[in-house]
Amino acid sequence: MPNPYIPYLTRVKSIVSENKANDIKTIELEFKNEENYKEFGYIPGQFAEISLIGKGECPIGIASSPTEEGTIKFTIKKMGTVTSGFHNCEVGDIVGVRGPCGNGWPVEEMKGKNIVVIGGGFAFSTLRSLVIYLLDEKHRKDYGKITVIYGNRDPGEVLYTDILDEWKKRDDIKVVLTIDREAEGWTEEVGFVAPIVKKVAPSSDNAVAVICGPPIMIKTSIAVMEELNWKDEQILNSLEMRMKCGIGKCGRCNIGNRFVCVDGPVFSLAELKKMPNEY
Amino acid sequence: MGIEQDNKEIISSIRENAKNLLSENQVDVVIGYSEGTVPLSSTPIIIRRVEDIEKLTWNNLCYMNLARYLAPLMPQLCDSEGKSLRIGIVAKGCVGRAINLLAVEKQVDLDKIKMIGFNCNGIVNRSKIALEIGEKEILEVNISGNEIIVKGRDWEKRFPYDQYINELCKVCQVKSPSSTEANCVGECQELETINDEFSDITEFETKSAGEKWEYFKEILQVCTLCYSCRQACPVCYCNLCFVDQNKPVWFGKTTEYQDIFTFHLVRAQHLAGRCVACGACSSVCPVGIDLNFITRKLEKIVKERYNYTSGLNAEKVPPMMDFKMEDAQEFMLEED
Amino acid sequence: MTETVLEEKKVDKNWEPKIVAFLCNWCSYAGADLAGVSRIQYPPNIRIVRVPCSGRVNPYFIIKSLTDGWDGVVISGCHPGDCHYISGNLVARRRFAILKELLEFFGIEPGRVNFMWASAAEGERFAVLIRKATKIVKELGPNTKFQREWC
Amino acid sequence: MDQKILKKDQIGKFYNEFAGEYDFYAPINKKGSIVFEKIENPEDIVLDYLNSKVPPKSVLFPQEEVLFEYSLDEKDVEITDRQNLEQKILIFGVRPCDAYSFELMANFFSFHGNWEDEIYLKKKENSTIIGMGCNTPRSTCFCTSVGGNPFKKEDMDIFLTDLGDKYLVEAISDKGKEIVKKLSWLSDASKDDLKKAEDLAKKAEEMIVTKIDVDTIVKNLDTCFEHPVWDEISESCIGCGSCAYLCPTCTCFDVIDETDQYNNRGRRIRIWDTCQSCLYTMETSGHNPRNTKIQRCRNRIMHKFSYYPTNYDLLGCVGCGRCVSVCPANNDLRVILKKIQNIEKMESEKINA
Repeated sequence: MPNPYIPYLTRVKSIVSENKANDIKTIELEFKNEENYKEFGYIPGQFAEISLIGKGECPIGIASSPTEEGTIKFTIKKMGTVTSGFHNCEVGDIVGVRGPCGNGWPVEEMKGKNIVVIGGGFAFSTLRSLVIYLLDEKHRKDYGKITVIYGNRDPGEVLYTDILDEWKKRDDIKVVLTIDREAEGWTEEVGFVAPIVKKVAPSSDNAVAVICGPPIMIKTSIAVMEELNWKDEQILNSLEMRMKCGIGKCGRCNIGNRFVCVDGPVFSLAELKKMPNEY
Repeated sequence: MGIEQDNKEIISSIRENAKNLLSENQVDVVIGYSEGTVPLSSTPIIIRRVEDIEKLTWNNLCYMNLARYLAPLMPQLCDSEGKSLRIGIVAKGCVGRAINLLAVEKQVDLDKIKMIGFNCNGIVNRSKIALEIGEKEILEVNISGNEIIVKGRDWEKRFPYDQYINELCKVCQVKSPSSTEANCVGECQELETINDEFSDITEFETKSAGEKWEYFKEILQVCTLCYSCRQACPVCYCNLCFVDQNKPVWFGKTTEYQDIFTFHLVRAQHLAGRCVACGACSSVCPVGIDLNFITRKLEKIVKERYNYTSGLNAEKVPPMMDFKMEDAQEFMLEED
Repeated sequence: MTETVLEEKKVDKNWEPKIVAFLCNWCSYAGADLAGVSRIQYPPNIRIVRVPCSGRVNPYFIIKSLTDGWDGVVISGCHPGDCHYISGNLVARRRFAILKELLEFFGIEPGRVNFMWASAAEGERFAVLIRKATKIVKELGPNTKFQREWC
Repeated sequence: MDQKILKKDQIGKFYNEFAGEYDFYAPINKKGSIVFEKIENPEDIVLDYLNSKVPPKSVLFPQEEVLFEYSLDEKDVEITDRQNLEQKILIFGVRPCDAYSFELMANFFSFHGNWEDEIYLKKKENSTIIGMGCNTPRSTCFCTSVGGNPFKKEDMDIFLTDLGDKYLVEAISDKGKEIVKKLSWLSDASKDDLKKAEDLAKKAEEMIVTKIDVDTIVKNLDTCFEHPVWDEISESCIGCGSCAYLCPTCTCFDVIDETDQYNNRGRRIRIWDTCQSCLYTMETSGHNPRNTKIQRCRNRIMHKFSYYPTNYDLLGCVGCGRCVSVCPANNDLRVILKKIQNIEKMESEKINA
């Protein structure tokens, strides 16, 4: 096997600013060598180590779904050196991509079940990937009811508004949007994610919940789900940790004996409860 | 009177004072030294109960500067709400200096600290001894009379004590903490100023730029950038060290000489007017680099230019936090 | 004399040093401007970085300039007492004094880093000092101490 | 006959046999510390040493290692893979504990099937290890407690026993046998030599007095994650990286890009990193899962004595005692392990009191 630290080279195809604050952008990448796209083959929920050669590398969840063929997308918030670098990228720039890393959402095991997607903030990117995957013609029949609950701080922060609008038009998916505080022109739910989950009260019968968001949202939502009689095995979480290599070698993303980058980032609540509270 | 006798007296005075502080409930914990488990070392220890007082000790290998444990405050020294406990601290002169300096820099609260002062009788230069012994294992180190007796499996070597202590200790003038009675039990003194000797530095300064560069290249090339020196330094308490900053990345982190050099250069710059001459950085260096040689130069600059010695009291502002209109500026470029 | 020095160091005679100059916005940058407007010639070796005050010049800037391969560094601010921020240059002066001695102690030629004061009215002085600094650096030859093996 | 004799004054000849084909690494004395470095002159080789200060992991997993090089163009990037992985490596004079550490690291780097660390594994595959028994283990050694032995031969290709003015040479692996066969000038070992080697091995094992009950520790660690013993263990730690840097089994690294900005090229390298550093796990958001010294110290111990056994069914410690002798604060691993071993005892005492 070749040197696992060498990235595939891709070119920036398009850049979309996702929020009002302009600190979240979605970057679409196409592989320089098209054959690499096939090699890359990923499932929703996985991430990749993307790098600006000369600046550094960082792990980012893949926002596109494998069903959107040809390119991959990453939604990046301006935080550190590398992510700021991505914000200064222009169309045509070269980006290194290594991956896909991690286990991703267990789409095979989720077959035949109702799916509840709970997301908050810009962590919605891998959930976007999952929902698009589920809604694809090829896969839609394999899954039951889909409910999406997506919370944000204010209306300007809602990502992927186009796609959300499309989803709202469909009748095979229920989309609940919420913002923390009332705002002008906002017609949907208001309140934190957890109380909204309680209000929507998704049934736990033959269902799986996938949760991704800030730690406090995860914590409160899980509490609500438990109240609603969801079992630990039915609740799936995507975790974050600092990573460098993304392939379980550099050592920093361990929680107990598990590495988030290869054993995760998706863990069921049952698994998390067995792991030390160090994340 | 030999070193042995000295040490016995120091130990009994430390234990006595620590016991009083704890039993009279003047402090919650006492930080001190305990016997090391390997030769040429000692372990810092936190004592919470009067019963454990016998663990406290003093020998001439207590090279760590205990003030290191005060800033940043460890969870072990905090109560359940994260506030500092009242701390008693076994303080040789340089620990006292470090605490004073930290107090000037508002890093510790002197009201919560009681120094247990004593007259330090020097720290053995462990890297020098280890270097001279070479690849033989040291099993036991004793100090008796005026000699350091180093024993191995089937050999024994004696070193004269006054030659094998740290260079710093040879010229040390602050043997007990410079502090007021209110902050200190045991030996203490109130010092206004001291006159340090810098003959080794002065001698080195006469060398040419090339020679100096080569000298540092020689001694620093073994550095592994483990940052023990930074971690052991009582006044290095930044949350984010300059080598770790990545916005922007200032200096590289590789073991190429350029990076090692800049690390030591910038670290030294940060210690200007702050180094308390405890020698902890040299003592902890796993590869035995004499880092004190560099910080002593800083002391010299600060002494000569601004007539300042760090940590003699908790009021005087260090030179780098201060300025004067009439500061010397002979180094500025001027028209001919 | 410069040329013989360079010859000894086996440096191309046409070599010209690259010097980075940190100039304070209120005095020295204006001084440089004045020198330009008054058509006073000074060597083109300097690349100017405008900083709000000489007190803004972190010693990192200077060390990083040297490790990045600049042949010389010049820092110029207002004369003591003239600082736009009252005492910025006085704080800086202490820093520079220590850095200068320290660099020398570590075996970096003292002439690599030069500090000077030049006010907004001193175009002539600015030019003279830059000329002097350039000469000093040129005599030292290229800064190769921080050249990395792999580069 | 498999056992041969190599006289100490033949080391130069021995070196010359390999110098052309192999990168020959051996212990040298660098400013008072023994380290493994590539030898240019056989006279530099130090034969009389206890163990190296920096473990020989620095040969196969150096402190800084190029992952690949790149050149940057205005709008394009070219990546060049590192080239020299095929070079044959010979490491001379490795102690049994360190030889075992190579196996441990190989286990670690090949774990997680999809992603093998090709760089380490390739180098390991191309290296020949000539080990040497420990006639006089240090007082800080405890390899016998963690499944090692001062004369453990399994992990080497060729095993040497120091018999004073000569070495007893034993070929262990097939690779080693091949090499010994080629060195036809080695003389045969006599019965006396074999007997002497056996005695030395026995004596060396007896010299290791530290005995640690690792099974109990592994068992106790399963349940004591939140135990207050960790407060005590991390008390004197100053958070430097010496223990990790000088540990033969520590593998953590950091990845950085170094760009030569004037020539539009650079390289991505990895450098040793340590879990004892506060920033090691600091996320960009500012959240730090292991924010205190207590958690970091715990992670180090847990990693070696709990996570390793769970993941690989091996201990992550080879008992070389380097961290014991090098720790600036003398936070002795043996003492730490004893504390963990005695947790139950401590608790029952507390209840009785």
